[in-house]
Amino acid sequence: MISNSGKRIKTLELWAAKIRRNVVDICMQRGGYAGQGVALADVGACIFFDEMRSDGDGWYHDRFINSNGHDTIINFAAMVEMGIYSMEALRTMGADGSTIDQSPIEGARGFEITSGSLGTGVSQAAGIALGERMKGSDKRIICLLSDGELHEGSVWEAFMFAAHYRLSNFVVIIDNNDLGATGKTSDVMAVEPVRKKMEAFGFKARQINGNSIPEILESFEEARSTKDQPYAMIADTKIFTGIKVYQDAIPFAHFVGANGRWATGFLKWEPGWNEIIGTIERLENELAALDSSVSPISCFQEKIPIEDSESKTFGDYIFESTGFDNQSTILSG
Amino acid sequence: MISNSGKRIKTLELWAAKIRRNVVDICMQRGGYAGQGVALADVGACIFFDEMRSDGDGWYHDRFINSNGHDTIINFAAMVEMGIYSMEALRTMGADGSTIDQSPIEGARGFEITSGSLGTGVSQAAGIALGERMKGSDKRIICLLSDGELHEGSVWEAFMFAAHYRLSNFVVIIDNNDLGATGKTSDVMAVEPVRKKMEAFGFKARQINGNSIPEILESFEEARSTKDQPYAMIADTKIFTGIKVYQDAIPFAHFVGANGRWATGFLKWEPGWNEIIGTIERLENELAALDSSVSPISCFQEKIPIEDSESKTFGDYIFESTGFDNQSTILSG
Amino acid sequence: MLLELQHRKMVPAAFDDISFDLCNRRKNVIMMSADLAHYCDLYKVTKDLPNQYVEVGMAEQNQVGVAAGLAKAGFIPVTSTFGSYASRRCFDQMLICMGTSKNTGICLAFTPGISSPAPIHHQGTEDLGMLRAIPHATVIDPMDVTDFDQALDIACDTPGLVYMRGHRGTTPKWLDPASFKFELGKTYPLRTGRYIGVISCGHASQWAVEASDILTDQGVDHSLLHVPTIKPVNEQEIIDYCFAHDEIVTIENHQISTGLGGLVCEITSKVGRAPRITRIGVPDSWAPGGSIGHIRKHFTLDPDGLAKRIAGVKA
Amino acid sequence: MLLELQHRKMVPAAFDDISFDLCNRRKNVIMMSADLAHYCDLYKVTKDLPNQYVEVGMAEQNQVGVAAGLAKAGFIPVTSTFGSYASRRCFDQMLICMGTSKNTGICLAFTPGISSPAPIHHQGTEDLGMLRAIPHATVIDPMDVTDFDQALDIACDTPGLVYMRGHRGTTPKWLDPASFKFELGKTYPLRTGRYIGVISCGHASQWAVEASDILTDQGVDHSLLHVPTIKPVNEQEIIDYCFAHDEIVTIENHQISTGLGGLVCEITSKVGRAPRITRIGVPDSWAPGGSIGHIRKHFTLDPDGLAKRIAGVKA
Ligand SMILES: Cc1ncc(C[n+]2csc(CCOP(=O)(O)OP(=O)(O)O)c2C)c(N)n1
Ligand SMILES: Cc1ncc(C[n+]2csc(CCOP(=O)(O)OP(=O)(O)O)c2C)c(N)n1
Ligand SMILES: [Mg+2]
Ligand SMILES: [Mg+2]
Repeated sequence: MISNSGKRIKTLELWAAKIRRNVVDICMQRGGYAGQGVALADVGACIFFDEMRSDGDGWYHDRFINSNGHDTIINFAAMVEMGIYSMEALRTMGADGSTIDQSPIEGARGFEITSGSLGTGVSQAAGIALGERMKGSDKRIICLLSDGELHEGSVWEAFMFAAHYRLSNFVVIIDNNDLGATGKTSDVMAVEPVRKKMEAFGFKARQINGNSIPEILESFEEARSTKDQPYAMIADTKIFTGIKVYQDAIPFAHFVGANGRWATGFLKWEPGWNEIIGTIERLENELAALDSSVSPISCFQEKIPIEDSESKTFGDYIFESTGFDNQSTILSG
Repeated sequence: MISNSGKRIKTLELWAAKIRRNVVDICMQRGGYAGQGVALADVGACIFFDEMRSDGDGWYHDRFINSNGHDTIINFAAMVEMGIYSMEALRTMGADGSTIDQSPIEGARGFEITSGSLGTGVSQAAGIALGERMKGSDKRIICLLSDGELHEGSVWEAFMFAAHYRLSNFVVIIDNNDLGATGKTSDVMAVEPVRKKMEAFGFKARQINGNSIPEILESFEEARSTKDQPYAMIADTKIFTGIKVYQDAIPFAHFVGANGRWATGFLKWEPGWNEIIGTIERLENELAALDSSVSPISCFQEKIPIEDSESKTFGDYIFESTGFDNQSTILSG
Repeated sequence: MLLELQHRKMVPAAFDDISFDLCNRRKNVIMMSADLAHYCDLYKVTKDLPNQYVEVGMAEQNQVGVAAGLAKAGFIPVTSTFGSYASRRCFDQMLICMGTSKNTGICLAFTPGISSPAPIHHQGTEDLGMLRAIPHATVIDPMDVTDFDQALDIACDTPGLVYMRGHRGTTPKWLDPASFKFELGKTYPLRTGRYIGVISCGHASQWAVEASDILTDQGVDHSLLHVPTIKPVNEQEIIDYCFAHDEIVTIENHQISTGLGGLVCEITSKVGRAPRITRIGVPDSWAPGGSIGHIRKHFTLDPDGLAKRIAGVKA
Repeated sequence: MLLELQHRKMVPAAFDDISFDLCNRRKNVIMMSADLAHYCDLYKVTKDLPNQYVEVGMAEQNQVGVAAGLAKAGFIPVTSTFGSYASRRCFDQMLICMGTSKNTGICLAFTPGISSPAPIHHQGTEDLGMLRAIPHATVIDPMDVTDFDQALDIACDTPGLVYMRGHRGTTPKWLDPASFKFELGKTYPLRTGRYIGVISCGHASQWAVEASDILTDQGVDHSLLHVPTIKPVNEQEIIDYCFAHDEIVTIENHQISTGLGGLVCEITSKVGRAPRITRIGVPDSWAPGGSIGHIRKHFTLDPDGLAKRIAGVKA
């Protein structure tokens, strides 16, 4: 792992900027969860390009479960940089016949669970964490969930379980963006004080600025050194952080529609696009000025070739091998 | 309400002893949740014979929802003293054809919800609390639940909701008996620290000895004076508290079977029966020695005549009036 | 009953008006949502009738439980969320808290079946079967604004659990409010004919009408029966209808097992020697995401494809 | 296939041995419970194989989610709880976390249908219909220790969600392990005859055998078909069986809608002009509590009552 230097942080800022760019690129096509994706870019960069260890074979040793389906736009945006998906493919997200789901189904490239029915990912991630420990593996399991998912009782079942089993290989990151589908979480159904809740549920917890890469890295470090307890990183974010013109334009938007339509107005995509391109250029220049002998990301130094940028669609990759053809008239039900 | 005198407490101790006796009587017939019922007698006595206000018409102004189905044995045992059920009827509990369910179905006399599918009562109680407030009523809603029900995520949804809506007319009592169906709650799935959890979820909370009537009364008083928040009384209990010979005999038993069979042995009913009868006699004597000019229980001074000790059975009282006969061949589905 | 083609229209955000009107007429109705109010077209009630609106956040189990509690405090609660969550996420609560109660409790399931653009997790294609297995429950799948509106009003006077699929977004108004009167359990012939009898409910009744327009042009002898109430249903009407045709086709926005098709098979099998029944819907597989047009096409549920399949049973 | 009367026996706490044996043979199997291990006869695994046992407390949703996670870590999880909670309390999790996965995830539903002594809240009489509507799911309702044991083993090699009803307590061993070989989808003729064809699954196959013993004595011409796999089922076998009889009776420990009876009606209706089908089970009503004998009697599912009803279809 790269030392906690200015270079490490600057590198992650660059990855985050690229994630933001890719998120905007995807959403410009036919709408998407732009505000969340942009705001989660720093967390995403730290997960994909710093915290998770390589398996030496083009993927990770550690496991990342993004419980909130639509927040997986950051997974897609990061995987573009890793060469797992092409931007071309991702630009079809939401189009009829596209193989790219806004909330991916288990088995889609880079995704381990079917997301989209919110609140169901945390239990699965906790189960993976327990399973890995039972196998004697040192894999760490990171689960990102949204503040809206805290409304779902099942996540509290999972938290209680993780604490009871002392899953110290388990980190949950809560995207505390005070945003639900229909308004501010604090209005819709308040979840604060989240840190107190997590602590009472047996987690070591820290509430951080989810857009401060140093704070995220520090929190991950604390997570790794936490014994006998699962860990909760409560990442306070605000939608569109990192692209100022969008943030100024949109105080609240769950989904930004095609052509920039959102709940109460229209967003012009271009200014934000230009802003993030500018940010990337600036960061690249700043990085070049630093000592560049250290490869920026140990895990993904070189892009992995895109073998099959079209991930299979549901129904194709599900149950190819059951032996039963459920469509036939002979075996069905 | 009777002042917080020695007499008040002694009276409630007597009611509690009678609840214990009735619980044992029921369970002696063909088994039952004796340990929980005996231990909850003090809480039950305070709810039924002190805290809840009369509606002046043989029932209560306030509303009590017992979320845990089998813990309703205390409701039955209390209602015998109020003349709502006869012991004769209750002794059929669990018998084929009995109209007395171990976990009552909505509409059974004295019960407002269908219990038994654990964790579903708290949301309903919270809904009632909100509804009563919307109507401008000053009714208070008390909901008793078990520590096992804290495993169910849905109760945390309900807690979050109650706090968000600032339901100060809502009191939950958690029977914190460290007992689940298969072992100690702390082994099966630990729930502590319960008080911290409830506070983090927005409740004013107090952890008390659930077998101390003064502590229960004090806690209810605190609940009534709590503004803008729901209230949680965390009642630490231990099964069979109040009947020493049983408690010495059984450290753990979810259900005591017919003939006193429990998980790892047999219980002799008689010694405990004799003990509780002795307790009742002692308390009656002690009460008689006190000034008896104050009627012990304002709400139920005289027993209400048992009109129909057989409550209707499910299916009878459900949907008599839908207009559709679902059994007919004409209208069904 | 069906409006003439030129009078059929599309109504935007119909439920916004339906719910607002309902709440104005019945002051004991409480509209609820699990953080999807705007996505189910609930705006006016939330803004202008805040005393008749209860938001619970994304907690579907609690929504149903709180609703049952509100019912026990004298209100008529109407929960709302997407069909996938309305059915799968809180089924025990529906059965226990509402299904065993005499109090009216209404659960609305929006974007039902395959009518959500997001696959699997947002699509609920098992709900009609789940719900009709609950004793005494009422299950309604309206086809358009007209019967949705009327059925919701009647639901408010129906004891116990009422599960109803909703319509969101721009929704057809194809049934004539002047001549269509919703009654629980009643079935509605929309077109008459003799050879192929087409039975449908919900969105699929729209699809059936579209296909029927084509079949009528082609002179294919068929009739249409709209069955908005899945439970309780007038069995004799279904039996009479089925035995009056040579072939029966059922169409539903649902898996072809356990739902409307299953219901019709169960009812006719009671008599025996019934005509063949071809069940059309989601054929035991996951639906894709995308526009409803795309998804329908995927399953050959588009007007042309459907017309061909219906005509094809005559072979 | 059926053991002779004198060899039929009752096996106490069969699942304790079945689970212990399974875990010893397959070290990647994890038995799970939601605070009901002992009430589902899980003792030995919990005590002697703690590394193959995961307790989650009374949290059925989390049980299924954690199970799906264990599967993603390479294990074969087997969840257990009562049928009412196994189906109604965590249906979305089953469908989403297990139903869309290629990993094997097995959910066991004990005291299924009306076989719980506590009414409504502890009885799950809708599960077979719910589960068979999930694309690609496997749904099994074994009749005794023999097919339960064999089916569970095969479930461990079946990808995706496998929902199976369990047997707890003292359970019959009526199928001969020497001649009975469980195969997914296969149907098993237990008695041959021509006039009345009786199709059953699960506990109801025991009931059917009991009634059949009486009918055989009475010389009533009938046959028995045991259908342990509700999904996927060999439809041709069902069709051949039904059309070879004059009357069909289905018996199930389930609501008479959406389950086995519904399945048989759907399959035969595909062909058309099938014999009458009389569906026996829980007739769209709540069951009482009490002993299973009492509950069966309530619904005329006791041996004598059932025999009369079966014979009665000949009228
Ligand atoms: C179980 C479930 N209920 C409801 C929904 C519909 N829904 C999608 S996103 C959302 C809430 C969004 O808020 P949050 O979860 O905090 O995500 P954010 O947009 O902030 O990333 C809801 C209610 C869902 N997907 N799953
Ligand atoms: C939803 C649900 N899951 C499982 C059960 C089975 N069950 C009955 S009691 C119980 C746990 C008992 O512990 P607790 O709830 O603390 O009650 P106590 O016996 O201590 O009063 C369980 C798991 C149930 N009744 N409902
Ligand atoms: Mg949010
Ligand atoms: Mg307990």
